Amino acid sequence: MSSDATAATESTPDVEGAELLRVRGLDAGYGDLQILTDVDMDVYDGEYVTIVGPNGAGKSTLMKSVFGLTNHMGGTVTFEGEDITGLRPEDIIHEGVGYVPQNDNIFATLTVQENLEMGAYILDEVPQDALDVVFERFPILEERKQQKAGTMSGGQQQMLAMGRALMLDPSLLLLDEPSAGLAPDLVEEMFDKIDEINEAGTAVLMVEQNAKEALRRCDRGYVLANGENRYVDTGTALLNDEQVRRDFLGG
Amino acid sequence: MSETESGPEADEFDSEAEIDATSSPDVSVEYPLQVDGLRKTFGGITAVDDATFQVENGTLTGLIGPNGAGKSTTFNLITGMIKPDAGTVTFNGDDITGMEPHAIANQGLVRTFQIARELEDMTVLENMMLAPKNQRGEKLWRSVTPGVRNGVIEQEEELLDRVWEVLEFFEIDHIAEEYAGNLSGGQRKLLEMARALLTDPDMLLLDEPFAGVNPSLEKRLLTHIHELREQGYTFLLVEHDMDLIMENCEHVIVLHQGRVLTEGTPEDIKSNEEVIEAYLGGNV
Amino acid sequence: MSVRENLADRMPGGDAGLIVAVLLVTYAAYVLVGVGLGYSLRGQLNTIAVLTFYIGVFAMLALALNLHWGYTGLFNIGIVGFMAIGIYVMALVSKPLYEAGGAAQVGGLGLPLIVGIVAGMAAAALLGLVVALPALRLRADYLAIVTIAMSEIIRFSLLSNDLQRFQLFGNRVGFGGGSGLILDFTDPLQAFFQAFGLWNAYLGVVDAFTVVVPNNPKPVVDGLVYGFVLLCFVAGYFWLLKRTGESPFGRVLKAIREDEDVANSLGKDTNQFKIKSFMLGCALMGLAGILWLMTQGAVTPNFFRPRITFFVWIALIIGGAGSNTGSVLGGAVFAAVLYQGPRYFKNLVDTVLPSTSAPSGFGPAIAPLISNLNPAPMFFYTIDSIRQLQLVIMGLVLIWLMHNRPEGMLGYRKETAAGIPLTAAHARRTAADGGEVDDAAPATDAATEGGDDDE
Amino acid sequence: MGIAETYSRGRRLAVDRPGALLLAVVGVLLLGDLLVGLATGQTTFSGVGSLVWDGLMRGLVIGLAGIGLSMTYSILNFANFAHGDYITAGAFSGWATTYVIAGLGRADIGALMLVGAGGSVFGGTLGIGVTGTPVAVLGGLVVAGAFAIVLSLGVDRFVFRPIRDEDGITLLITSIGVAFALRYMMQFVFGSGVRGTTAQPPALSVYFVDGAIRINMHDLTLAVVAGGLMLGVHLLLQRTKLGKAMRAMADNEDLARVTGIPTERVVRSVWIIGGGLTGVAGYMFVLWKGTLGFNDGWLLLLLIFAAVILGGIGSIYGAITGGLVIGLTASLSVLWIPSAFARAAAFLVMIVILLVKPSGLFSGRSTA
Amino acid sequence: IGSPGGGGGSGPDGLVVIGYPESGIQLFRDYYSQSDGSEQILVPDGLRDGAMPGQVGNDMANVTGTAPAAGGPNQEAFNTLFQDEYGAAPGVFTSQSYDSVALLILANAAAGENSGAALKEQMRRIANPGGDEYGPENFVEAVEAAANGDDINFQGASSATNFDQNGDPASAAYAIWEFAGTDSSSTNTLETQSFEGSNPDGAGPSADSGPGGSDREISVGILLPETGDLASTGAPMIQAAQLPAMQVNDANPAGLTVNAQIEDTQTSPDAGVAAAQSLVSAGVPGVCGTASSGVNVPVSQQAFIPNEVVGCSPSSTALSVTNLDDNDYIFRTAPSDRLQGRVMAQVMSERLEASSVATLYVNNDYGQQLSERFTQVFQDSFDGEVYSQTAFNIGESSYSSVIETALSGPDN
Ligand SMILES: Nc1ncnc2c1ncn2[C@@H]1O[C@H](COP(=O)(O)OP(=O)(O)OP(=O)(O)O)[C@@H](O)[C@H]1O
Ligand SMILES: Nc1ncnc2c1ncn2[C@@H]1O[C@H](COP(=O)(O)OP(=O)(O)OP(=O)(O)O)[C@@H](O)[C@H]1O
Ligand SMILES: [Mg+2]
Ligand SMILES: [Mg+2]
Repeated sequence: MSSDATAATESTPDVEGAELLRVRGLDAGYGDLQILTDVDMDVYDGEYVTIVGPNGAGKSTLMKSVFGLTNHMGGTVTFEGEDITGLRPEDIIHEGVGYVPQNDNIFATLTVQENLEMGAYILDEVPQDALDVVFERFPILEERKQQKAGTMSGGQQQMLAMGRALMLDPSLLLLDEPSAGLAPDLVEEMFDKIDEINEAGTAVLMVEQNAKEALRRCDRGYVLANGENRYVDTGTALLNDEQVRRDFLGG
Repeated sequence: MSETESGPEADEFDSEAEIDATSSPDVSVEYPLQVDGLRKTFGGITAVDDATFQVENGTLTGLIGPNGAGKSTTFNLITGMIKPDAGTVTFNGDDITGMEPHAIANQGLVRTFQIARELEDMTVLENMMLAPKNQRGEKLWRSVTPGVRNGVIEQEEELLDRVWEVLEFFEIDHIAEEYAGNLSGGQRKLLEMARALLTDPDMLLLDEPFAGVNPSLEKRLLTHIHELREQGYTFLLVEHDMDLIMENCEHVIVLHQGRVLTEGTPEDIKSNEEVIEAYLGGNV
Repeated sequence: MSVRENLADRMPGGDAGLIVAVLLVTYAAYVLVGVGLGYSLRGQLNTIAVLTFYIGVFAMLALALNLHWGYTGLFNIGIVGFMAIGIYVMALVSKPLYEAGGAAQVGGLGLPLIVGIVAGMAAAALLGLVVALPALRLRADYLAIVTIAMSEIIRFSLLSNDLQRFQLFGNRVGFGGGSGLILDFTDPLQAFFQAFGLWNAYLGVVDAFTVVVPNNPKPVVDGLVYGFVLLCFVAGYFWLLKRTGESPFGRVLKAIREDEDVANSLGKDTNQFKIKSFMLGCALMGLAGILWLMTQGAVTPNFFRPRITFFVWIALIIGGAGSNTGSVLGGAVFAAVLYQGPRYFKNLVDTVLPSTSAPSGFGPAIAPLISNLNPAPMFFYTIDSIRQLQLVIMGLVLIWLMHNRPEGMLGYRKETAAGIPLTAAHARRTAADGGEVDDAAPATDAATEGGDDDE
Repeated sequence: MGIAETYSRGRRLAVDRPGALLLAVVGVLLLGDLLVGLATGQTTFSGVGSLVWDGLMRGLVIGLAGIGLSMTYSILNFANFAHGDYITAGAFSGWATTYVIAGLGRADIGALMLVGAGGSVFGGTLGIGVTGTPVAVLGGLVVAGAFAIVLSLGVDRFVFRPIRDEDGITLLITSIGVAFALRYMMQFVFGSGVRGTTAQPPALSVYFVDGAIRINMHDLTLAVVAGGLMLGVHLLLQRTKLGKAMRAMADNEDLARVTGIPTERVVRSVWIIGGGLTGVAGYMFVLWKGTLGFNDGWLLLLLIFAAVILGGIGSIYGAITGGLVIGLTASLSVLWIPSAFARAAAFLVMIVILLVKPSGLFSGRSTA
Repeated sequence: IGSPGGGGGSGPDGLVVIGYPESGIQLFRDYYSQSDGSEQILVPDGLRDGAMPGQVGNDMANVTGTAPAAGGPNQEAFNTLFQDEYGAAPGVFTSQSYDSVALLILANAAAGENSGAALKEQMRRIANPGGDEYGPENFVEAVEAAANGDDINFQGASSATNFDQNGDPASAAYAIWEFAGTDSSSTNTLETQSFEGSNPDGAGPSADSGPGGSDREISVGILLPETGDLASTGAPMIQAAQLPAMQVNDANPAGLTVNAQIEDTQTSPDAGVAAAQSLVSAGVPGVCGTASSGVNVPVSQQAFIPNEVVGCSPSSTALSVTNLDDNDYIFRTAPSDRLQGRVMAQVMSERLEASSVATLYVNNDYGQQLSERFTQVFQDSFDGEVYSQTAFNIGESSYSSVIETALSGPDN
């Protein structure tokens, strides 16, 4: 399997463009507990990358590590050629990376509107056009503008979290299980939205348990298990790989 | 680690029944759970609006609906976590409306949470040992009085055996001594379900038990659920994965804007115009 | 982590051995200081008696607090309130009937000490109930503020003139107001020995002590014996709490500490459990208050300032919340090092250094340091102010602990909440299943390690 | 119709909120008792007036000091038991400054810097007061605020920040350690004696129905400073993003970081605003009451907690209102109960309100 | 007599305020901001602190005080001594503290051994009449004489220091004083009244002779509050208590040295007992202390009496101390409040001509008993009326409401 991984990192993606995110030999964890071992990952400009893997594989940990939220133990993370290892999240945001965490991803006591405004905190002014775009994508948010976010349903909260991350029009968007807890129509819609966002030029790095759908849509996929790279290939190739299907996609 | 099929028989659980007030699922009631005219408003928002439905004994019933339809709120109302503004909940013929959560759980109606809530600083074993009902040692005086305590210890031994059986059944016995806080999302879901089962419920309410669970694990979990259902347990399941609902549920209730939009077999639901419009979004 | 845990493991007798060892080391240190101070044997024994007394009371209080905080997650910073109720009610019940002309302003009901003690504990538990019923629904930090406010309300009430004296069953009784109460009941030790008809035998033992302490050995022997009695109570508390923790009851408490909703949805009436745990802890605090003050001859409300509550917290945190062994050790270390230590340290310095009179304030102390770099006055002022600095030191120790060893001096301790060891059962089963052992064992090890590292 | 509705509403209240109803009944009874007292001349209007004024003044001090506590409580999520000693520290630094400015050349500088420790210099002799030595008072006020800011930032840097990720109780316990260390360090330096700090301020008697209420310059100064600062904080939080950022942080700190809110900067701002207000409150407290001792802040702390919880943690209006309620309770309670119970009464009011409305009077309307 | 202050027309003519400077400063500040100062105020010894007017920021001209007179012929000598050593005027109870330690040293020198049982026998021998008279200025000679086994009669700074049957001062003098203004740190004594008991020369068991002895170390304990409520009163008392030891150590009479061990009661019974135990462990035969009766009673009962240590309190004036079953180990150099209550009533009625009074007292043994005693005598013997007795707690940040209570009309 290690040979697979090495091979994987060397394979060039189909997408043209400069390298946006480059993770090399990343070791990270919580406290003394190491979760990720020697993880490599790349995202190119405008690319759509999906990470799949079993529960507890370290997918979320990887996302958090990119965003400087875990205990860094080795390796580097570069963004647009610049070393961002160990930067503070607010600086990483300035670089143009947006992040929607898996859990706890809204300000429960703030209203929906305020949540969205927070998304644009680093700007001097709330960009009205961005707000309009978000409202257009998620009409329920406009309807519930004044509701306390914590009282929205699970799915509504997920949309709000997405909306918030979109407020800054990032060049790379990290999404941790964006479809979890969404109704089927919304899952579909969410994936469509992500496609849209991606097509508009934003690179997407996404973790998904809805693996088949995600792999079908993405440019490239990584399979993470036990905190290590296992496979990397185009989405369709992974979908068709017998081994991957059996071990990670439930047959 | 892959041999799964040796789940315990129903009577294996029952053999421990002497320590439990209630025992195996009560077959005499055809519809153990009846919800009638349930209503709850938060400020201006009516989360649940005159919801009326019932769940048939020994079935795996699905509760579906768009985000914000009021499914979790319905669960909270049924299990006493919040109090309804109107309506009644009847369980096994008893009116349980507005009762305290622990009292409802003791009646045999047990829930899991949409976001798995583990007792993080307790080991998996401790989590599990907590669950069984009416343990002798839960009375403080029994636990500390010399002599009387022997009875408590004895029961602990029995419980532990049963806990191991259930852990093996759910295939999480290898992490039995791990702290629950160190489990991954999927393992937590398993633990949560295993723990709920140990309370020896008649009926389980599962709130999106498969959200975020890896597909292979999901499959095995479903196998367990089916086995349990065959043993006579009743399940009410909230889930968004329509394929899963279609393949596994006998009966589906569709909630929309706090009301029951329709109910029926998966086939009925799938072809129901209203449902397609409100929920499935035309792409089924 | 490993050094300390191994220490506990390697200690013969396990935790009990560890406790005994720590006590012995403490006593040895005090005896050495006593030698340095030129104490006579009498002085040495007296020192040991006093030290034992404080170790006893702080260990008891830390244990009781451990039930609240370590087991149940109830943040009680009103400890003194329960102690106060304990001793005051006990005094009310057991003080002799009022007689004009005595030193005491008010009397009591004149009932036997044991009745008073039980009444005091019951009253503390009842107060616990009164606080708990409404307050347990509150967040931990709110409960903290409610309990500390309650302890202050109690102190003010005891201070007030309205409860100073009143009639109860036709007797003139009361709480003495700001003047406090004179505890003029029979000496508790005497009552204790008399109850078993051993008083004369005891006096015989005291007489025999003249060999070691030539004149008037009684106060010394009394002190030592009372200290021993307190240690027995500590053992009793320990035993009680260990059994409580290692039982289904304790398991529910632990679950409540983690997530009350979960326990509730599993059919546990969490309020019941919390109230029981809270009341038991309060009764134990009441008893500790009784044992602390019963032999002190008098009690005034201002003894029960929140400071003592914080002392108990420091003791518990030194030892490590959640662990009974830790609570006892924390109590002992706090009493010996932080509470009594500075006094002996100062006396030692005074003995070693020629008696120089210290400056009367910070100004005269610092002036020479600034003007001609003479640190001596500052040094003497510091030594002289050790009693104030003692509290500074306690504060700093607390901060240090929270930064570096929040889980206490024993490190993270896993105390299983079950009547039986849960590991053994696992071993038993896997052994019975035969072939599985190999597979399971590494997983278990990894798990345990992970658990230890975490935190 | 109207009556029926009122009736049914009343009945619903009685069923839903027996606590609130009971409270209302008690309130009415107390008020009735007071009115009877006034009518029969047992109680004088001017006497009640004096108590009200005294309660208002106390309330302002408590409220002013409470804002800082409330802010750190909601954002850093812990009850800071060292807050009372920040108050004292601010007061000592400010009053040392005032003494030095007012007494330079008239007394030994060391004694002045130690605020007349051991009775070496008296504020009264130096003629300290708003009217007597306005510059010294102003200087002291500024230094008090500045010093409290430096202190709270320093303590945060070395004590709280390293363990910011721990839960609130860990921080609470740590803050008790800070409180001990600070308080007794101040005792070590400034001595344990209480000192009088001001000369008798000029006072005016306001005639009120049947007697006079005496109001002095320091009362008025306190009212003006406290009012001004409260307004200032209000505007600051309304007009800047800071207010919202603070709420976001109070809500979910991890997410705030992920969203790009410079959390450390917000925390620093909170300490700066809160600390500054705390120092000023300490200074004003001493100016108003005229004495200074190392225990002052600690003795005030529980009342401040009562006020903050009463008002709802995180709400500055709550802190102010809570402060006034607590101050008035402590002061006015002597109309009904023995004065020894005044503080007890304030705590009792807090406990009762916590039970009736656990999230405080202004809950949900946090900061700004 | 003066019209009442802030609270309408029904207030009392006079106020009795019993407390300590610690909270007295705040109390008087609040009083002066609430009242125009027209009440006659009487305070006892606890508030006799010349710095009060300075601290209060008012010259306190309407305040008159009583205090156990440092009536001894040797008051001045002591004042000089204190002034020379510490550069400040002595405070409340300092002369009593001096006397207490001086007597303990003398008794020790006379006994010739560091034993409490021997010490108590000598206390009256060196204090009560019979033998040469000595005072603070020739204290060193007194020690030498005592060590030689001579009969001496120490005449203290606070009184003639003659002990009665109970170990209390056999006679007492009371000074009536007033504050000297904001710039002063002393008080002016207006007049001194003597109260001689039935037996002013003292009485009680005493040894006939003292073995004496030279070239030894005399051990004495000083157990007074350095911290806690009485910290500010305690500090000068401790200073005064150290003076006799310094005198001896400087001069080394008969080869004697004094080892004075200081412990802090923290004004708390519990800490006091612990501190006393530490003195007992150190083998101290006699202790000067403790300051307040609330601490003195438990300390005496728990530490001094059972361990056979002589306790001689310089300032615990409460009645309860007299009543202790003390096996003759407990003495004091401050007179019982029985007398002071009487004096205060008399001064209030005759000198200040007040007929209606309210008392404000610190909520402890001292305050309560003195207030009660005053009230009793004032009503029974002087036909006065006491409107109210109000307790106040130490350490409040505002006393406005208690003052309001005290200044209002009669209780009902
Ligand atoms: N805050 C934390 N402290 C300690 N361990 C953690 C923490 N968060 C996660 N872990 C552990 O790290 C491992 C990886 O967790 P992670 O959340 O990255 O998994 P994941 O791949 O996202 O799984 P899932 O699909 O279930 O969300 C797990 O074993 C988990 O228990
Ligand atoms: N405490 C509350 N206060 C206000 N509104 C609430 C509250 N709880 C729920 N709601 C609202 O009630 C509606 C139903 O919420 P609920 O959580 O039951 O939905 P759900 O069907 O479980 O959705 P999902 O599938 O997304 O979890 C939503 O509109 C939600 O915003
Ligand atoms: Mg994840
Ligand atoms: Mg839901």
